Amino acid sequence: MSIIRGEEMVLNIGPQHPSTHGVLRLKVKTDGEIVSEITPVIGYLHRCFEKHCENITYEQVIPYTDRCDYIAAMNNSFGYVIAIEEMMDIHVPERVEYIRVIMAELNRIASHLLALGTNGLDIGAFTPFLYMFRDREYILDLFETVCGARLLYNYMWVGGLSHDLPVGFVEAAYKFLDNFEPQIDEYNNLLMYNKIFVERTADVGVLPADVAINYGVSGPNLRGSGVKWDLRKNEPYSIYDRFEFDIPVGEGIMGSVGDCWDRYWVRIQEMRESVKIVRQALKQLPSEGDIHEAIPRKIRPPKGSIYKRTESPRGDLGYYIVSDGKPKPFRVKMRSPAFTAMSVLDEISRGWMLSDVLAILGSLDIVLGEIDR
Amino acid sequence: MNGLFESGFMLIVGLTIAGLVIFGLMAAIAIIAVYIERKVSAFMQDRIGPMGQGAGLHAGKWGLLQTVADSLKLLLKEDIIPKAADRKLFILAPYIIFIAAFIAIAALPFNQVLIAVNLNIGVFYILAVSSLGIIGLILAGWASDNKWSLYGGMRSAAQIISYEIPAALSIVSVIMLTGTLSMQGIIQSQAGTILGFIPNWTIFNNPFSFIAFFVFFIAGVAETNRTPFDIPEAESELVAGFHTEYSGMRWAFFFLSEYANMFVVCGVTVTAFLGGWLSPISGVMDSPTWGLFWFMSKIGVLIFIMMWFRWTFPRLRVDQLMNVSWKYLLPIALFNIFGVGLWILLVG
Amino acid sequence: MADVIFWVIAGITVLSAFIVVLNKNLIHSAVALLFTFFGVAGLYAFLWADFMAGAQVMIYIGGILVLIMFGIMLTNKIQSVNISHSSMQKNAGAVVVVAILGLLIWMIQKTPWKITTAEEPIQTTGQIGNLLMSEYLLPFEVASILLLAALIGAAMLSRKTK
Amino acid sequence: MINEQVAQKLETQFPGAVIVQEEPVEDCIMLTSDQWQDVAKFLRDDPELKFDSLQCITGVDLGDENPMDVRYNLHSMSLLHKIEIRIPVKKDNPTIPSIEKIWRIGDWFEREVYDMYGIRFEGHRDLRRMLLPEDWEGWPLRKDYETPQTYHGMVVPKVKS
Repeated sequence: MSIIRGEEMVLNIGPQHPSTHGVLRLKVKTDGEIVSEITPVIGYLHRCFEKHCENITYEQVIPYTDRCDYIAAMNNSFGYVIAIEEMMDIHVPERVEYIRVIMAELNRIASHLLALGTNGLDIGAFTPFLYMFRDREYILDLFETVCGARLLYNYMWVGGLSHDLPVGFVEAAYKFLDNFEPQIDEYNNLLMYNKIFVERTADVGVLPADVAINYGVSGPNLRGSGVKWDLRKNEPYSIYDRFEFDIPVGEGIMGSVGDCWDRYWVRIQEMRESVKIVRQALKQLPSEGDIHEAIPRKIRPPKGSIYKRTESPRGDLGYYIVSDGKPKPFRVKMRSPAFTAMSVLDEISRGWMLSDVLAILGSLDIVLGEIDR
Repeated sequence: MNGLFESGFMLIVGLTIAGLVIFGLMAAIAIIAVYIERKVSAFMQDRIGPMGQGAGLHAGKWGLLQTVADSLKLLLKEDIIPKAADRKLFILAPYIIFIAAFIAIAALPFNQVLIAVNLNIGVFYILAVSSLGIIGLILAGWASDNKWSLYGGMRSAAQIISYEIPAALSIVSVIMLTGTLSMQGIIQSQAGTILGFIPNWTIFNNPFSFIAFFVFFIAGVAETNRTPFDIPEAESELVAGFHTEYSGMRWAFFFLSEYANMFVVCGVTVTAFLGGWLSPISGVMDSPTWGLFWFMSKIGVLIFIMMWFRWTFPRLRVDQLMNVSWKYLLPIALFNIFGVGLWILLVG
Repeated sequence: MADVIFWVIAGITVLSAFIVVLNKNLIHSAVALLFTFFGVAGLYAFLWADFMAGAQVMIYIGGILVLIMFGIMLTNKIQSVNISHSSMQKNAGAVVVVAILGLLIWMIQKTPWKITTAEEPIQTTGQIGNLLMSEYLLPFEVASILLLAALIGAAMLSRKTK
Repeated sequence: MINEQVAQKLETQFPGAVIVQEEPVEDCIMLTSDQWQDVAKFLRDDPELKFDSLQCITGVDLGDENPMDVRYNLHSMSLLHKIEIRIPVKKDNPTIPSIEKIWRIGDWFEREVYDMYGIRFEGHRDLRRMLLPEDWEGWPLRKDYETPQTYHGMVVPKVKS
């Protein structure tokens, strides 16, 4: 490929750039269009989440977890509250568990919609992006009826929820799911099986399974590489063991296993699975139950530490919480999945072209709020 | 040149008026096309696009005045020239691009009589001057002293040069059929019908010219830097490509030229393949006024297809873009020339 | 009137040619070359050689000039706008220029030019085509073989030897 | 496999690597930092352990005179077991061998810990500040960290707590 080697040029992508998904800076060494090295520079969105946590009480941390991954706020607070609940040995009522799963899965769909849309946008397809945002809006509408907020919900509390489901939520959720499922085929026809999209993503940015594991890549990115690993199945938390769903893994239908197209495909399939889960949860949802029942008066976990991980839309979201028995956490560390996904970017995009780097970056589905925290 | 004007003064006045007319036409085309593009994209994306809001003249009914307001805003914007830029070339570049688009319009036949200059070598002239725009793109990319612009300039130059070849070769097959380079001549030779009802347009003339139409149109889309071939200004990669550093009126010139180029490419396609101002039903509604109508509506359809492309397709990568040109379009175009030659020899 | 336009075009051609030679900035020289080529195209148009004028624009501006610009951009440090070249031995050059100019003027005055009133040929394109395919077929083909050889040679040169 | 078994295995393989706790409060293995690189490689490659996935590296400042901890959460994707490893480091001149070459993800995690605690990972290829600006002074997550009065001449507003 490189018979003639020209002068290398350093290109600064970002911090202000249309496809950096936030404020990210990539120092890219290029030889013509070919990229030879990428150094991500992060921290532009650093808001001292971990330092904050040491100065506020346990329940005050929840809004901050929302703000870390603002695309999937429900999933983020979900992980945090079940970690605290495990420390304090709280068992929440059935109804709360079901509502949490419904919210988390709806938010997963919303998050995947955004990821897929922006991935398409990075490759130049504008219309699918807006279609996906349209459907994401319906989910946000549902959340709005539940807790009044559209982006940062502060909905899941330790031991319970902030509000019970409003009247008519179940019907509205069913209606959304019925409308949404056929839309997935529309996205596929418009983007996923488009010849140009396939050309741009198949065989591009291949992430082999062993590299992915070594880099700690998780979630849809890992599954795109063909590893059947999903915490909801392999290490069930909450009530995920009660639902039937599949774990889609990349099969290399268009190119080789672990390419950008596979990561895209896995996310599409996961939305279908999430729809399945939500349907089951809505069906089994107990109609009775006080959602505030198990909320403790004082949140003071006993001395000790816990590492609890859950499956957020981006992968393994882990909380390492150290408690010294006081009302404020001694140490909260968030292991964010986008952080690890970001670190593999250099490895898999060397030797590709400048345009591919942005396609790969889009396919990894990063959220800067979560990387920088 | 041919002594039409007696005095120099008259010549200058005449040229100025002709120039102003074409300029007005270009501006009108751009404003209308931008409005249509916004509405088309909006409808394709399940939106409503620009709309007038409430009482008063916000953007007119259905947002009709939106682009007018935008162009006024662009006129009033501060003119920024980066300090590190090569000032002279930075200023010159948009004019070169604009002039290339401008002088190409002069040879487009709008109907039987409405043509600024009916050149003997009309098609060839348009192909030649459209290559002038590349210089402007390279200069804009170079003079900005910006890496994104440089990438954009280099990409667009490589792209346009590559796609000019299949485009020119497709036109050659048309010229072989019509036997003239004059725009009006090409249209006139398409008059009449085949089998009594199909209009005798180049596209329907034989299977090879049918393929040539698609080759030329795809190459034309690529030459106007539109999606899926918009890599020179690929927003998600190169910010805005060669015009990253341009703002205000200078940027508006790029914009104007882009839409004028679309118009020219579609105009040439219509002239060469779709019978120009000829009526689709031979002998019906073929007065000059109808001619103008047919010409413009054919162009409108093609421009709509270009917009449709833009709001549907993702973008190609730069090497794939070159592959399309050199590995597919060019061999097909060469084969077409051969095929048309055989057709003329055996059938016509 | 036609005379005035002729002189304007000729003036642009010569002036921009001077800029090409004397300007220190390579890119500026290349841009000046654009005007030179355009002026020459204009002169062709004056000689009723409309096809030649078109070919001049297409080949020299659309092809060769773009190639020159590519060459400049790819061989120099592309990060900086200001690239320059120094012209050496201006005095010796000026002597040569004056000598050649004198020779040309002398030749122009001595040559018995055939002067007739201009008449517009009906179709130059067709005539060129006929001539190239009949009378000048051999030179035409020889030229294309030469170009092919140059093409292959350039490709060979640009390959890095292993 | 649980922590005790892993600890025993490590003790036999690397004598002196495991710090024996008198009364283990929590489910973890305490290690000394000297042989950490070899231990880490062993943990990853041993067919009975196969900890191929490094979940998380957390720095913890235990406050006062206590040493700081670096805590590693390891997990095996194939054998489905996990352990937590803690390595105490001294507060003055904290250094610890880097395992960035064993688990590549360690690269960024270690940089983050360095950024927040100033723990230097020896052998790391590119140990720079990660989330904070390069010219930041101090290690913010240490318990004795004091918020600077000014940053680049800008006064930092005081927050009542």
